[in-house]
Amino acid sequence: MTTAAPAQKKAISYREALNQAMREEMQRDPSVFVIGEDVAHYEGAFKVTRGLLREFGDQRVVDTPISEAGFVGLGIGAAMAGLRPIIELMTVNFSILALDQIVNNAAKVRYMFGGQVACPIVIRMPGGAGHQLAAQHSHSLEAWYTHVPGLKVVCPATPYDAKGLLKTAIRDDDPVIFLESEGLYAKKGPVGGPDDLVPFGRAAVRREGRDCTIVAASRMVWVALAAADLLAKEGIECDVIDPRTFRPLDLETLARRVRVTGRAVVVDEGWPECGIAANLATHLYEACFDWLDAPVARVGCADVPMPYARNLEQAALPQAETVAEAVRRLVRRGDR
Amino acid sequence: MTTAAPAQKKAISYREALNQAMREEMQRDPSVFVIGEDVAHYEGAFKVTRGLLREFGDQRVVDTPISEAGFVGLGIGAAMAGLRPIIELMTVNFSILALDQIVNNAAKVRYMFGGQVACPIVIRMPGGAGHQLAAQHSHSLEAWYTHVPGLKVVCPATPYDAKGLLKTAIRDDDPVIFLESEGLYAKKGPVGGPDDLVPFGRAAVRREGRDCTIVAASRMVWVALAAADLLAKEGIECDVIDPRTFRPLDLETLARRVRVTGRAVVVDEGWPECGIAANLATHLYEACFDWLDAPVARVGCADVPMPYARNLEQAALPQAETVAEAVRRLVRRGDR
Amino acid sequence: MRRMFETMWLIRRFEERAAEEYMRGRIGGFLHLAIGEEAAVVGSIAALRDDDPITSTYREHGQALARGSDPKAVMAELFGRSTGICGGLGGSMHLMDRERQFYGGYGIVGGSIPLALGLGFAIAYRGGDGVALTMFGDGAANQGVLAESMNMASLWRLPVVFFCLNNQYGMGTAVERASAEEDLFRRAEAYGMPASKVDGMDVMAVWGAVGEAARMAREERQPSMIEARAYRYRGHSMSDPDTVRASDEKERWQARDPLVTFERVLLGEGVIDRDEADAVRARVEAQVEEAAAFAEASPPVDERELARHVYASPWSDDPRGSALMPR
Amino acid sequence: MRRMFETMWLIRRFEERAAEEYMRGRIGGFLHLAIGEEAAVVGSIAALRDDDPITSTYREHGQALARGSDPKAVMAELFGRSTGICGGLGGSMHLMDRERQFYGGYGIVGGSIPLALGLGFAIAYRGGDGVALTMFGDGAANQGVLAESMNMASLWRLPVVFFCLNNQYGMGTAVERASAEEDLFRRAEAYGMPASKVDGMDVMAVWGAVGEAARMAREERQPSMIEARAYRYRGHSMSDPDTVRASDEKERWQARDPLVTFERVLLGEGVIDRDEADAVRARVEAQVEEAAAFAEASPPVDERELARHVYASPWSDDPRGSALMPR
Ligand SMILES: Cc1ncc(C[n+]2csc(CCOP(=O)(O)OP(=O)(O)O)c2C)c(N)n1
Ligand SMILES: Cc1ncc(C[n+]2csc(CCOP(=O)(O)OP(=O)(O)O)c2C)c(N)n1
Ligand SMILES: [Mg+2]
Ligand SMILES: [Mg+2]
Repeated sequence: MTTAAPAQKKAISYREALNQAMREEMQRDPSVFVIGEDVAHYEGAFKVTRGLLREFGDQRVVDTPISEAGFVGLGIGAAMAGLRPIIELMTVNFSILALDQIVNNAAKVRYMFGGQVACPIVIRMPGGAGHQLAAQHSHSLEAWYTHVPGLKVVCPATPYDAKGLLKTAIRDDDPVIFLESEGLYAKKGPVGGPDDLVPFGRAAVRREGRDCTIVAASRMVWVALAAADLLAKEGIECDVIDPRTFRPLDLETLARRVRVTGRAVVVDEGWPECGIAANLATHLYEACFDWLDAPVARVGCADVPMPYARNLEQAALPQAETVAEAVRRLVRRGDR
Repeated sequence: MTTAAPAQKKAISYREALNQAMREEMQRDPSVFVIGEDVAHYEGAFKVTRGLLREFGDQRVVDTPISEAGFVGLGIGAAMAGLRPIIELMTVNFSILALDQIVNNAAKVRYMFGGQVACPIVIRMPGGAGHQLAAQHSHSLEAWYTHVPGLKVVCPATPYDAKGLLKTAIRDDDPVIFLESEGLYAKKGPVGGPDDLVPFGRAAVRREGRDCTIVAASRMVWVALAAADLLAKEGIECDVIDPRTFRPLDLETLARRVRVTGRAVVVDEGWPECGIAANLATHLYEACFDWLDAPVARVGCADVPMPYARNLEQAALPQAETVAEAVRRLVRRGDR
Repeated sequence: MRRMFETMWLIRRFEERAAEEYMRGRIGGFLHLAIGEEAAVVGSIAALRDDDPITSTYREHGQALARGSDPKAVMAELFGRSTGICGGLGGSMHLMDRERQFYGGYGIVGGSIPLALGLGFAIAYRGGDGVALTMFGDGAANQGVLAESMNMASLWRLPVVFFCLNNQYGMGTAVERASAEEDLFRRAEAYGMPASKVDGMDVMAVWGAVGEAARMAREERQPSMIEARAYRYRGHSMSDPDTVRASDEKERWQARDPLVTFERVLLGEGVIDRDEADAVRARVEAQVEEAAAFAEASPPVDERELARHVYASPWSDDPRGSALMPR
Repeated sequence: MRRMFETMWLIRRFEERAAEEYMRGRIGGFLHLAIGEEAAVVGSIAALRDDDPITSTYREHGQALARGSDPKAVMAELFGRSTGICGGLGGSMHLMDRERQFYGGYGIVGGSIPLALGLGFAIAYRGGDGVALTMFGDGAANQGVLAESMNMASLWRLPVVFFCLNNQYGMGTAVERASAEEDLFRRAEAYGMPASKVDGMDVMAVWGAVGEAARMAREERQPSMIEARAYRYRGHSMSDPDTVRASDEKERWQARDPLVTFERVLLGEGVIDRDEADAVRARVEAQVEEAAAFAEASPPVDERELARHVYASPWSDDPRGSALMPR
């Protein structure tokens, strides 16, 4: 990783990296606490909060009833009173039940009350598809959250970023929507130390190549890298740029590379209409209009609810090969 | 209106047009009923359901408690059983509380159950800003709903379309998100008769001009037309194209005109990130890349929660003059 | 009663087989088993008329089977095959059998409760005499939409039965750690609705309680709530190591196994004899075997159908779905 | 008691003046008046300690004034001026006075209830002895989030008082047409919480009931619910023609006007005499006059501040706000 900071030797999982970030920040600041469904005794549906109850006790690691609107609202109130809640929602799909609290309260209390309060809350939740969880359990809602001013939206792709961005999120004074990927929890890699924070709004250049710029975040970074490997064998060299946060967005880094390659492919696990890919593409058109040889290609989820059957689900999601094909089409068009 | 169908002589308000559509469809089909907060005795917060209780009785015009998730879910269940609910949500802002029901149930039951059921439900709600209702009461959520496959999204701009599109929505077998504009309820114009339906996915050409294509829906159509008038005085002739529905989207009509003018401005009352404007712009870039002389200009809401103070609210929203200025900039750039 | 006995066994063996197939990788996603809850599932559904609509949760294989859905179609759905009861699009969490008025299993906790309110509303709207029943768990009882739904059902006297299958845990959280008032049925009283608690391990008790609730709804348009205490033997889903629950607690409950108890009753009252009981097990065994074989042999879902069921009145035939009108 | 009497009059006259200014076009948006509800508002807040946090609804001018907020800053907020208590960004529905632990008025019915749960959680987390009170209406009682919040408050014994200001209507819908159980306080019982009903037109009765609730929360960490029945004299908001409510009903309630009743009591008990009562009215008159004059004379909000308060730690100084990092 071009932008990797001094990292710990030992490679740990994305899951453990998140766990480390919470543990370190809870040790550092007594006002930080974790609340959510099954985060304490059960140690999280995906075991991300493992060991926290033991170390910090049930005052700071709180199991809730299945009442998303209620306990997210609780977290917002606690944050207005100066605490720093880390709310774990079991998955992003359930955040829809708390969306009114997130959008109408967390994102707005500071503004509508003229800056009298801050809302330093982190809402952590895994999203994405790929495990045959079907229509109701496979959402990628990055676009919905990015739409909303007042929120910050973070989507880490590596253990290093998972830890560094979560620490930044916990110390940040604004509401942060922290979107984890179910498919990455077991992914291993180096992580930073207690003081290695990853700033918001700084894209990571995962790979550089002269022919085409692939933009992707979270799990899609790995799909993009796999595509880049395939293409390299064919002599096509690609950038893979990871925005890491959608709000704020480091358009500059994306645009700088697109001005070099003249071609861009945006990969997104979500739906196409009003989605992340359309948003990033629009920003790139506006920033690189005179440099683009062809329209920005979008590779995303099919415009359907997620099907259960494995073959259909895979067909609906972006794959390395579909990304590679999109790049090939662009390169060919350029050669006309 | 180029696409206006044989219309009634008498001009009536957008509000009355909606009322007529519901009355006619309720007379036509006994399975159609209206449910929502204060829709019966109070005749609707904006009086759109005036007279319906008297004519159809409280079996078919039902006042609900303030329980959006509950009664929207009720409507979905009733629709699965074959009824045709028209659900009025007092404003789009409150639909967030029912969003789980709308997105996880209404939009998905047909798909995830393999086509065994349909969900013929219409969710009517006014949205938009401009009346100093501040941060929590000024949302334009077109982008959120358009993001979701399984839904159809309708945004009428005129009394004629309000009536014709609502009748189409009520007869449609899929869940329809019917977004009205608070600012248009008093707007008067001709309407069609009992059998004049306006189909989904057919844009309306509100005005034609050679220099620039302005795309706008709902209340923004009127802002765009006002801008076009200003510009006409300066010798700049603009198209004003109204998609009327965002899902399905009549990209063809938009693209056909943009290929003629080579310039496009998209006006949208919502927020810029992952918004309607970015979505339409992306589609236009993809459909008209070789015809565009300059990037598509986006004129939207400021990237902030809506402020209360009148002057700030007006500054945050698209105005005829800001739209006109965007067009001028494009035209000038073209003349370089 | 024989029918109930057989259905309980069918569910038990079907679930055990599903677990095996999951381990073999034939079944994907989440798999939630109802082993231990057979009495509550069968007793409640047997107390309804066949045309009374039902909604349920993601733990609903048994509900479908109890309603008479074909085990072959249910197993094929779990396998994600084209012959599945939802054509392979729904999977374990989203079974539906519209023909049998089983309005489906849903994955969002609490999300299916107001749908039953709508089914009841439709019955009343048409002046019918049906009853809508919705099954939900102890954890779901803490979703606000239940309160909203109970209030409207009671306010409008809709023919709805709120059936809370309290298996005492929401994933790893015991009911007393999630609910201030452990007697969940009390919540109905806040909305002026009759409610009662029943032993969910006793199929006849459940049958009786739900029967009375259904009668009230049918004849008096009086909605009500029934809380049935039961216990799930397995973890929350196949991916749950189930380390939170104490083993002696599990043993205590398994000692009251609903199948064993019910068999003893039937033998005692001479409703069946040992041979018949064995015959039932043999029949069920064959059914489950046949279901698994059918699923295994069934063709996969056709990828060209990816976007087929998104809309009842679609506008585009793009195989990946599209918001754009075709030219 | 004198203080309460004066505050009630301040609210009454402030609201009447706000109505006038709305008609004059000085105030925009929605304007919800609390005329008739003064006893419930003042009695409940007077029963708290000044540092006990409060959340409220969009009908909250009175709550702010009762907490001691400057009438000038409140009126200026309604005018949308830079000197407003929220700098003109919030308006009538979104007043906040953080310094006085008034955590604000919110426009989404029910939306502010769980925030108070969080305020109570923070108090417990820090081992403090404060009490969080949330005011909401009879209509809000049907939002599921109230049930969720009551359950958690009771489950965790958080110092929270749920104060339901039942003015008997949610917009045009009478409480009995929206709630199956008219005694809304009963809902608390479903969560094992003490609850009671009080005459919301009697300021001392409200003061006593909330005082006891606050004591339980403070000393025993026992949350509870109080339902205060009152009546709003005006329509739901200035834009409500108020044609649904029967005029004799209005008269019946206005005959029990909380200000008149309380004045009679104070005179009877010799707490104040007629001159003092008039002096109070005169003082209040002057305050309201001053508030309106101040608002009128205040400068508008600076348009360059449109995006100033979106984030506590912003990244962009774009005057219209921006998700993009500056170069
Ligand atoms: C709204 C929502 N929140 C969280 C989840 C994750 N989840 C799935 S099942 C479950 C436990 C539900 O417990 P209960 O209602 O008692 O049903 P049971 O699983 O015991 O049958 C949870 C938390 C979900 N599916 N939906
Ligand atoms: C979630 C939501 N739904 C609907 C509305 C529209 N609305 C504003 S006030 C109101 C009535 C609320 O009644 P109640 O809770 O009794 O408070 P009151 O106005 O009587 O003080 C409604 C329906 C809203 N603001 N929020
Ligand atoms: Mg359970
Ligand atoms: Mg009220």
